[in-house]
Amino acid sequence: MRRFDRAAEYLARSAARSTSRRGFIGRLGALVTATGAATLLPVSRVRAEKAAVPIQVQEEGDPNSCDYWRYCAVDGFLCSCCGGSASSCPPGTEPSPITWLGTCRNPADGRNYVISYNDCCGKAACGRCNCSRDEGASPVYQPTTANDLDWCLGTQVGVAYHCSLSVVTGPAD
Amino acid sequence: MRRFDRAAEYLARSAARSTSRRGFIGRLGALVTATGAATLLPVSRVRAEKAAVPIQVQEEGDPNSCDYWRYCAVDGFLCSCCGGSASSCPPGTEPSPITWLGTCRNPADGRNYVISYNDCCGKAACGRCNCSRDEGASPVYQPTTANDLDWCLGTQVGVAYHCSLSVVTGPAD
Amino acid sequence: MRSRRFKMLAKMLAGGFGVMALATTTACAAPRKAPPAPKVPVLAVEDVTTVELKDRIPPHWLVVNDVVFTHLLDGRAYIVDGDKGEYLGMVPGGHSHVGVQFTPDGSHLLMPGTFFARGSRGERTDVITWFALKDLMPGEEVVIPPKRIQSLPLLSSIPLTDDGRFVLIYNFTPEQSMTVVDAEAKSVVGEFETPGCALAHMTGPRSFMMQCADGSLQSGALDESGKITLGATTQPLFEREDPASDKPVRISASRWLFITFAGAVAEVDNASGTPTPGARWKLTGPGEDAWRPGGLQPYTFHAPSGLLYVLMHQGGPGTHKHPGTEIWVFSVASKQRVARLPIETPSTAIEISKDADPLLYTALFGSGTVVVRKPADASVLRKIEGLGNDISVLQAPPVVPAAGPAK
Amino acid sequence: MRSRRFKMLAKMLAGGFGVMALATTTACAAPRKAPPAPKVPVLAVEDVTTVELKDRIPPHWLVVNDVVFTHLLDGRAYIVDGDKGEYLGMVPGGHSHVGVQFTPDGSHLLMPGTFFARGSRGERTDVITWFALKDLMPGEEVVIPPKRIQSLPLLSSIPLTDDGRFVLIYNFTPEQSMTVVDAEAKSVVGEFETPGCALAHMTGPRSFMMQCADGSLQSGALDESGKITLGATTQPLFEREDPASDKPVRISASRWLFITFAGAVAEVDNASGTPTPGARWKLTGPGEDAWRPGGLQPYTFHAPSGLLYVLMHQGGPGTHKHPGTEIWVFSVASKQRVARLPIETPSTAIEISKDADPLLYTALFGSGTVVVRKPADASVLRKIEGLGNDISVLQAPPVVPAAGPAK
Repeated sequence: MRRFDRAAEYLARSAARSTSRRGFIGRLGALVTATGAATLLPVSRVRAEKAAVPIQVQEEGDPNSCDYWRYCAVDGFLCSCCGGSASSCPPGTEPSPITWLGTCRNPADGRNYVISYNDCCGKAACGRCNCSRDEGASPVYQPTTANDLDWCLGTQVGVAYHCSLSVVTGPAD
Repeated sequence: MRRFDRAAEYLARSAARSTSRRGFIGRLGALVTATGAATLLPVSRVRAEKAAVPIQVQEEGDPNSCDYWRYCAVDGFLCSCCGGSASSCPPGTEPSPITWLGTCRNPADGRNYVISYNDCCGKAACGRCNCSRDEGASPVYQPTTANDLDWCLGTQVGVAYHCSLSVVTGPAD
Repeated sequence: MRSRRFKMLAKMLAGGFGVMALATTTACAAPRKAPPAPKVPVLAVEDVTTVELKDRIPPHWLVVNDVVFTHLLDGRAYIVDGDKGEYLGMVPGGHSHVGVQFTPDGSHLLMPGTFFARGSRGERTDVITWFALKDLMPGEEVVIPPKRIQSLPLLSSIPLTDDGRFVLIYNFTPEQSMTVVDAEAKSVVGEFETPGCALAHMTGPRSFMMQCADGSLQSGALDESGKITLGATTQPLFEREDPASDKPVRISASRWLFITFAGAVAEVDNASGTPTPGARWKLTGPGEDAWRPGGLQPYTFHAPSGLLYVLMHQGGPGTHKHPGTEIWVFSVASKQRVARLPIETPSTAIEISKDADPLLYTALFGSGTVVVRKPADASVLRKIEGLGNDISVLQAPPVVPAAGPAK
Repeated sequence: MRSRRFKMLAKMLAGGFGVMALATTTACAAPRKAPPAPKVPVLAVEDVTTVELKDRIPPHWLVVNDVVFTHLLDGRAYIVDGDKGEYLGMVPGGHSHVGVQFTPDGSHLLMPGTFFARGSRGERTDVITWFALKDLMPGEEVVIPPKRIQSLPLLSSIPLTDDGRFVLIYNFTPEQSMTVVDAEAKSVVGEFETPGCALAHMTGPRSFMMQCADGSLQSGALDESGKITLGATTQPLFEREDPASDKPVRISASRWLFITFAGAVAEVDNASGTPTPGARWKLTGPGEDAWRPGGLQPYTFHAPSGLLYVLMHQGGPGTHKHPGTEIWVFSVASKQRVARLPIETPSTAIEISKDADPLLYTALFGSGTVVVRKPADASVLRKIEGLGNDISVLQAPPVVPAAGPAK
């Protein structure tokens, strides 16, 4: 289940500012392209992994912030704020084996990467760090790039949605 | 289940004003007395009743306001705001056959009345008009006057708490 | 009820509760002011009653769906009176609540729901529950395959046929299929594969259109027993760069308007059982390219006047869920905009009542408020506040022919 | 896991999903800027992992209970790190969530929960579920009689014996009884009537005290099989006008402080199996009558220092749930106040870690924030925000002897 909270943003800001498009237009350079990376869906091979895996050394930005580059097409609670990280599910949840994909531009190297937005599943919503950036997201009848869908399909723990990962699956170019 | 929302009041006001006791002290004249009215617990005799029963003509005040006199010991969502009234459960809920009692002073006639705080049950919390006035409320080991308890006991529909009534069961004196 | 009351008391006295009741009767002799001389009669002892609503839903009542994102297992629908601005009651949903379906006679609400044996975990059970409008009590229930799509609410994932005979439930596991429920027999007809296509937009008593991943439309039909057969498919009608939203608008029994993220409109008619593309036009005119439809329920159609109401905002690609800051009104017949109405509160949902003298409703996700407006100028008639957490879609009921004992 | 991944893909391709995946690979050739010459290595492909916590809970971790009043069926406990101010994870509760019990070795959390077959309706099931701290996954479960008290959270309604062998669940239907669960055998021992008395305040491995409606205390004991026998009862210790709260404070294995709404303190020792009243004193001194304890968790005791921390506010009768505006610190041995610490945020819950170098925690119901404080002066060390809706009680874990593979 994807959280839709531009509304909250609007509530917080004055209605008068609602025509500002800076935040959205600025991200258009990273227009999502769904690539053949559907075969690259990253599923945990190492469930024995314990600590949250941090972002990679050559990255920039704060993964607890909605502005972090990998989140260009995310829509949900950030697992980074829920006891996990951008690529690690919080304890007691299970990553979805299938998901939707986006493409985001890494400002540190100028490259585009295919990002896999696996859900972490089996617990009620985390409720922290709600982040909605729908760049390139499609309607639900085009599921591979649809972020309105609960992607907790095929898990052992059921479809309850807890939070969303943003996992680097490889360069997009 | 009783709602505890003086906290919200404190959040809304500045901490500096937190020593004001006007609202609470002002109500002490109606200090709750639990009387033998335990035998008067009002349970619906007329489930065929359709419209919400309004307050009685000789009353004053707004039953959608937490300040309404009957609510002197209520702690929960007011059924008046949930599709019911002070004595009518909202559609699709069932009044609890047992409950706790308080005594409130009716400003219109200066009399004290025993008020029965039946819960309306079987649906998740209404969430509207949260009102917490704990005058005379006791710990849960003294149940007849305890408002921390979910009183949806003995209903057909289960213990899910929806809202609270405040029903006149007779003069207290 | 009276007998039950005494039964409960007997139970209380039989248990330990009696001890406390006795203790209570003698305690608390707190000092109290002597009451002044009574000027008014003593208040009467009251009975507890339970409110009942009407037999059939009036056109100006509204169902307000709350998906409750942070507590997704407690979705619900509120019923409000648009004329009086009053809250009337609540119908419980379940995990990933979508909305209700009104029976054609306006007497019942069908509520698809998903539940787990242990809150958000354990065995999953999907059901359709019938709630009589009159008492809002859960009535009959049909257990369906636990596969219904879990997503942001889409009303075309749970349609009822126009005659109220069958419910279609779109499943996504990610295999795509449709469960058909016989609403008369209260039983599952079956589950039918719909590979590559999603949702069901009803185009007649027994026919519908689905939206497919390649941008095409697929027709489908139910036979008299409810069995689905898929029919003709169109060419792709939309580019992937600007897809039609999954919230099209029905403008007649067999015709729908599919509207893209950028505001291109395509009319499609399935009267023949083969989806037939009709007129194509745009919501925006010259110099208005910055404007787009947006929200969770971006458009609504008013059949008696032929007017389409659209929530519009300024934004680029990826803003298809952004709240509208203006309502643009179009004549579908003439494909012309007839009004451009700024609104004081950005809104993510818009709905209009289906009668000849309609009310226009808007809501902003997260606000808990429905704004009731005059359709002519979107001016605010009243607001209904305190409607939960996350209003997703609004549902105006069908106009029901006056019949039965209306109250 | 890898094999499952391919299984899922195979499933997708077998269903209609493959059509879409193919469509996807060729669509969306949107114009994109050529990337600048790379200055840094390409990011590595990542695997998805799942975090694990420690084998045993450290003393500065804290369980924060959220009763979620507006969505009472989705109660939960958050685990946070008081030293780092970090959110670690969540343990799901159920309807009318109370809190957890820590196993003595700090390796597991026992979670009593109430669930309904259809959200807030349908068959009720009460269970105790074991969650390993390490993976926070639901493990073994014992189904108990569906009678546990539904109330504002009271930790003495769900105590675990000190050795972790038995769980006691207080039932209120309104008949009063106690269910005993064998935590070793993972089975229900039985249900035992406790007429007129409520809750269980543990006073030894197999003994406890209950609070009764007449203001007296009732002793109880479990035999080695877990069967409860009720024992001696005291005279009423408290007047109905100023009852002891239902949240007493344990100050040693067998001794508890019962504190009235007005702040009178009564120490009671059950070492002998007969509750024996000890010292009586008051939280307030001359001229301090306007001050009272208040909140949902108004006091906490720190055993290593012998200090009692109390949330105090100014208010009259009926204000026993009001948030504290100051923390008053008392030496239980000397019955003297040793500090009076104003706090910047009114608070309804107070807790202190159980180690020798403790952290003091406060929270205000509805704020979603836990404030971590220095016990000496209540100064703010850090805040942990975004902790749900309605924080009820905070639970510091037992200090666990260093053993096992701590990580």
